[in-house]
Amino acid sequence: MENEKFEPKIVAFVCNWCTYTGADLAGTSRLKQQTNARLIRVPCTGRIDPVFIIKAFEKGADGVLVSGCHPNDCHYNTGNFHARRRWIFFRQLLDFVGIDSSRLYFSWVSASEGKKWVDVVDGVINSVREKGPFNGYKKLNKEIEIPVK
Amino acid sequence: MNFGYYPGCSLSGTAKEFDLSLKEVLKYLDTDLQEINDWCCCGASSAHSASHLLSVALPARNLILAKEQGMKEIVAPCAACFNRLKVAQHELKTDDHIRINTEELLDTKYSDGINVLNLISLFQQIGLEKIKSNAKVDFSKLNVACYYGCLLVRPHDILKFDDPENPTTMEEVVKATGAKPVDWNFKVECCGAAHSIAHTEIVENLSMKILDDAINYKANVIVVACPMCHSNLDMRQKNIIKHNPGRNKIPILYLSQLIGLSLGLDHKKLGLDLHFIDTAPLIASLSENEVAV
Amino acid sequence: MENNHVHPTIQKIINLTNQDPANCYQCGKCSAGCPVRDYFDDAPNRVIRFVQLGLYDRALKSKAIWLCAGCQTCSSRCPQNFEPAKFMDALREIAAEEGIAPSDKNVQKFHKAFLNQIKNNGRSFELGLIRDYKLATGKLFQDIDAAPTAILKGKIGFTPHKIKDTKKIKSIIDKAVKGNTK
Amino acid sequence: MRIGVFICHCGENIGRTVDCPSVASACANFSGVVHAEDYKYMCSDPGQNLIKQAIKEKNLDAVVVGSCSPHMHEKTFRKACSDAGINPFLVEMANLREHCSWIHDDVPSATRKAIDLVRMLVEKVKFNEPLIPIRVPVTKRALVIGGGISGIQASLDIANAGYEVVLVEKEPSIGGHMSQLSETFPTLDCSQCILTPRMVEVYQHPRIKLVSYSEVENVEGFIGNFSVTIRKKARSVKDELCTGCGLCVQKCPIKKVALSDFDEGLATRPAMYVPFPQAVPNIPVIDRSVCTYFKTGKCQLCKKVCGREAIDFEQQDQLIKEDVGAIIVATGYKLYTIDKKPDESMIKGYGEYGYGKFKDVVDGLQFERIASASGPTSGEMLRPSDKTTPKKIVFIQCVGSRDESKGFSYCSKICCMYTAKHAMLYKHKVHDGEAYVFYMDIRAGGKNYDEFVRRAIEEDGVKYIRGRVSKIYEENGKLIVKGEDTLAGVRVEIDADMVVLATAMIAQNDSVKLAQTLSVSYDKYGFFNESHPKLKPVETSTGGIFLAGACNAPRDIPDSVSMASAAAAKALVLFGSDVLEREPVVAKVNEATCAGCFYCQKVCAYNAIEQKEIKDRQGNVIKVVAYVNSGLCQGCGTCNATCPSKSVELLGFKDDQIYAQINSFAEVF
Ligand SMILES: Cc1cc2nc3c(=O)[nH]c(=O)nc-3n(C[C@H](O)[C@H](O)[C@H](O)COP(=O)(O)OP(=O)(O)OC[C@H]3O[C@@H](n4cnc5c(N)ncnc54)[C@H](O)[C@@H]3O)c2cc1C
Ligand SMILES: Cc1cc2nc3c(=O)[nH]c(=O)nc-3n(C[C@H](O)[C@H](O)[C@H](O)COP(=O)(O)OP(=O)(O)OC[C@H]3O[C@@H](n4cnc5c(N)ncnc54)[C@H](O)[C@@H]3O)c2cc1C
Ligand code: SF4
Ligand code: SF4
Ligand code: SF4
Ligand code: SF4
Ligand code: SF4
Ligand code: SF4
Ligand code: SF4
Ligand code: SF4
Repeated sequence: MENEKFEPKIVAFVCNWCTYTGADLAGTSRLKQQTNARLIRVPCTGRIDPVFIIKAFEKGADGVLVSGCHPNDCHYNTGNFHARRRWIFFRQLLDFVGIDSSRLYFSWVSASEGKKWVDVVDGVINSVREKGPFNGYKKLNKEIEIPVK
Repeated sequence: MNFGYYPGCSLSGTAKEFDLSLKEVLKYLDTDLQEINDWCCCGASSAHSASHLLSVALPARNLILAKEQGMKEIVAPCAACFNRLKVAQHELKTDDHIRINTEELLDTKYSDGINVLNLISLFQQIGLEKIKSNAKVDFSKLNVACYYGCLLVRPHDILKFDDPENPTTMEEVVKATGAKPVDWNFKVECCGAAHSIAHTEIVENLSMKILDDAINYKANVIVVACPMCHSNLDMRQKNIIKHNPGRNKIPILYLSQLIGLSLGLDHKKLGLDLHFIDTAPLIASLSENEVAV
Repeated sequence: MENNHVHPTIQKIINLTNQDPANCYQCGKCSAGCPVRDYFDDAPNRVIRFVQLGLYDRALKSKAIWLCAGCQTCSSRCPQNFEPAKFMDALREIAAEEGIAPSDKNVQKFHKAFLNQIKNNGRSFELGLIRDYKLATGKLFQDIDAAPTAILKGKIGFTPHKIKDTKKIKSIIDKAVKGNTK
Repeated sequence: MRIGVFICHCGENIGRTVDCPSVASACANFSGVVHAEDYKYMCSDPGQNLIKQAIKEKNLDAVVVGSCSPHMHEKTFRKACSDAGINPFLVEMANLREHCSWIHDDVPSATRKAIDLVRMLVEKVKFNEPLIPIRVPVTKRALVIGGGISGIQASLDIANAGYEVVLVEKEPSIGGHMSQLSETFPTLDCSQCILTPRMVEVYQHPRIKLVSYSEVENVEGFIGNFSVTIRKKARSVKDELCTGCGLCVQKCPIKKVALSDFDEGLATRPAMYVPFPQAVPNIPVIDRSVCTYFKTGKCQLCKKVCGREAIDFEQQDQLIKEDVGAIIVATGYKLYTIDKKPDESMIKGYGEYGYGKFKDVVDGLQFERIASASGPTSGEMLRPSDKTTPKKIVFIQCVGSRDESKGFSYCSKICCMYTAKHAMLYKHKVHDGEAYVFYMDIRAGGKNYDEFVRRAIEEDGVKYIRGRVSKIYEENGKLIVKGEDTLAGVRVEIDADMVVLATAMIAQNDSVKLAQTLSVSYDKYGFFNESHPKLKPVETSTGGIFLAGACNAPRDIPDSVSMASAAAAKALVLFGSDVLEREPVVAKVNEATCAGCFYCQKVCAYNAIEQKEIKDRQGNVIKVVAYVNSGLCQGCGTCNATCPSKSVELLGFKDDQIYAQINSFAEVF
């Protein structure tokens, strides 16, 4: 396993209205991208609990992407503002729990930005590939043997 | 009452009568002025033509001196000085870049905290009631055009002194003397100020429009609070009349002179004889109504 | 306000004035109210326009920047909160720095003479100022009417008030005017 | 749980890059999956039948379809499963086409990804719960706030469709600003002539209840079910008795005290008044602040002449309640006035134009009154100061608009047009007069609008000068207007007899208060916000509340009327069904664990979270918890992410559902 070429695992939390639809558009436009991302659809970035992200890292993600509507375009008026406010404090929290916060990526991708979505996804994948695997929690798991749920 | 005093170059030169009359009036009103020791020129319009930094550094030097000499409040009777001091204060307070460069240039640390007063705010502090209760001469027939010029009211965001388009504080002071301020259009119009020497023709033209409007609105006198305004309206008026024959004269007084007159102070001590446009006829017409003490 | 994509001259203006010429939307209100506008070659809004278009030379060579009286009528009325008065100051400073000959020599000579007075005395000395200015411009008789009366009335002294610390003032001016790197 | 997995080939679309049979067989091994198969076209009738059959045969209770985007076929598969007896919310879709086969080339890795995508939803669906669509009854009655042209149009449309309308107007009469206008662009037809019949129609309509001189005090409830409290201000006249004969108004001795708002302060009116002759309702009001009786206890002349005994000096404000299902806000705008400094400390405003000191500097509405045949000058072009005909008139555009420093940054959109109209009206009446317009840009985007402006220039000889005016002052009875022509690069000074300022259209004074009463959002200028600037321009963020006209942004009559009809249509859509059915994706509070911190309430953009008292058997309040009004909740889930004790959850996207996906996004290490 260790010797295999490293392929990053990316979890992407995307809002239903803008980014998920933007990713759909990338599909309908047949815009090729790397296969490393797994999308989790939520109604709004406001729904994303910071703990989701810690959980994703704990479950083996090497990078996490959060993407929603552009500011002021939120389907739910202010949801993404709340999300953004949370993230400011959340980055610090990540560092505190031992996760390199630069492995957390944010973007705004609207429903019409299929191309942008591809750039974002590939960008994140490449960037994480450069950083190498995220081993912090894997090591931690071994050391204190947190049972994996 | 006691204030720090920044006379500025004009008051120690061409605007001697401004200085004289102010001191005379303040003496009467029990107010002392303590001149800032070794003050320098504020740079007027020339400094900021040459270097933004210089336009802050020169006033900064004076503010630092005032502070060192234990002053909290200083009076800058010249509107240009008042303006430069206030603007410099503002920039030093809000722009670290400028402050650091200034401190480096002056080799001293700057700290905020001096309250800069202009001529009008000085009288407001002293109390208009005091002027009113001491007024001895009947000014009720006197129509006054209060001329603020540019530098007392602009930029409003920094000076925060009075309405930049339609100021009224000088009128309040004038009313305290019993005179009647006229409502005219050119209170805050520019007289050309800095171009007095380099472009006399411009200044004459601009000043003429101001004089016209005041005369048009039936003013007997224009009252100013700035030596540059005064020299442009007073000294240049002679040439204006020469170049435009048949025009009426209108005397130009400093606000301090008007107050001095109303308090019944000695005309000579108020420097009323130092003007280019003779003030004697105006004074004569007043003394006809002079009230006995 | 630092931006990588702007021309150095614009960046300099932004640094000196804390405002971006792009904010001006060319309404002309500044020019409409400018008391000296009739003596300008280009109205204030045009000078700003030159800069917006990248025609820095035309802006720096315009008479307007020297004839501007600094009255700030324009600044106080600009609907976009732009301050042409500051902008004019900045252009003057840049023109001097770049060695562009001023298109109104009188004004520049006056300012030079004025600063010289401060340099020498710490304060301005009118007779000296007038003398220096007249010598520089050759306009000897222009104020013939006013000056003698002023002297007679004791309003213009024959000797300058010198302050104690003139050396300091001289170095401040020399450094600020030449070595202004901002 | 017995889960069925169905993998679609989409012809070649998925099948070319994803090895569908392998995916199906891999899925068959997931715990909980009792059936997995693949098929060429899952959404086709045979495909759907395949699912229905499997549900029955294998007794499935949840389904995951691996096919296209849920945005494409979620409804299809939910319906198919529902037909076969599974709750539609126990169906999930894995997006193997848009998010996999179409964006990848490499078959093995695309296949691996496909398996992951299906696995994640299999894990999620294990935590799905059956949900039942929310059904709320609809009160088929509308409230319209504001009786300008927008409110009038909306009321008529709804009433003509057969539903009742309550129309609340703050002023004594409906009509709004349109009733003040002289003639209207771009056709120059008489405003009153086209408006009055509609005002009368409102008055006579059997299904419109007009409540004038009234304001909305309180609004409770949610879409389909609002309960509204209206304050009927004391008119001092019993409207049920008054015949509108006008005798009282004629007799009132206090004739010239109050300035007429309708005439924009250019004329006076008595203490007992109707705002204008065509007022609807034509019932007078006593202005108690100037009436002699109210000031001194004497007079009562009006009462003496009123044969109907309609006058009631003791009348009090009255609160009335109305139940409605939809609300249309049509409160319009007001004009920016230059006659005072808006903020003493900041001193903004137009001191350079005299702060209203010059009588012959008027604003647009004042000019409308001067130009109007029913106005104080009977339509004759006379200037206010000395009632002479101005021979030179200057119009200044963008006063208070597009002016960050003294007014507002936005463009008021209609003043270019009304200025052109004013200049034309002037030229039509004063043939030898000169009309100048100072403008920055001419914004005449509308059908026949630019043609209209060109007509003013080309046919009527109005002189347009591009530039702003710096100062206006009075000199020898003339108004000197100092401007710049930026095109020629010359300064222009005009000695005018009269100046008309096209001042900005701004929000009503009380708009923010009303927005708060209604729980709808408003912008920084106080205009009500639409829900989406392009696709929901008449909706607000609150379900069941719609916007019409200039209360949303500066707007002219044609746009206001279209918007009003659109808002009416939205209300009618609501009234089209007896009950509202909504997706049950809403938040729900666990009252047992809720700590009552109300963080959730703060973050909810829809004011959907209320406070609820939990009482013991004796009726004592034991705690206060959050309660989600599912009528208002839009299902964003922000509350869920915010709640510190995880006591509020978004159904369909609960924490355990999302954790299940996270936990399974890749094979567990
Ligand atoms: C000078 C000028 C000239 C114009 N000329 C034209 C023209 O020629 N052609 C054209 O198409 N448009 C013209 N317009 C624009 C036109 O006036 C508006 O488009 C139109 O009046 C908007 O109608 P409205 O019903 O939305 O708002 P309004 O006319 O403002 O009506 C709003 C109504 O709501 C009432 N109201 C306000 N608040 C409340 C409350 N809280 N509770 C209850 N009632 C309330 C008000 O009393 C008023 O009756 C002109 C505008 C101006 C300023
Ligand atoms: C370059 C450009 C950029 C734009 N950008 C924006 C923007 O950023 N924001 C914005 O709000 N608006 C923008 N618009 C405007 C926007 O495109 C229109 O407002 C909008 O598309 C109008 O929608 P419509 O349905 O009325 O007309 P259309 O979009 O033209 O749709 C009409 C439909 O009817 C069909 N059709 C035509 N004739 C017949 C017939 N006889 N029988 C049956 N079908 C028929 C057509 O095929 C078409 O599908 C832009 C327009 C252009 C040109
Ligand atoms: S007033 Fe302001 S916006 Fe208008 S042209 Fe002058 S600088 Fe530009
Ligand atoms: S500051 Fe200069 S440009 Fe501005 S109005 Fe005054 S003279 Fe004109
Ligand atoms: S269900 Fe979707 S993926 Fe399958 S055939 Fe239909 S459209 Fe294609
Ligand atoms: S109150 Fe009486 S007098 Fe007045 S209009 Fe009504 S019915 Fe006529
Ligand atoms: S009581 Fe009042 S409203 Fe009636 S007539 Fe007298 S003043 Fe007019
Ligand atoms: S509509 Fe015309 S006049 Fe009105 S603000 Fe916009 S540009 Fe100015
Ligand atoms: S945030 Fe959670 S605990 Fe707090 S009130 Fe809302 S539901 Fe209850
Ligand atoms: S899900 Fe969104 S709309 Fe619903 S209550 Fe929670 S925050 Fe409000």
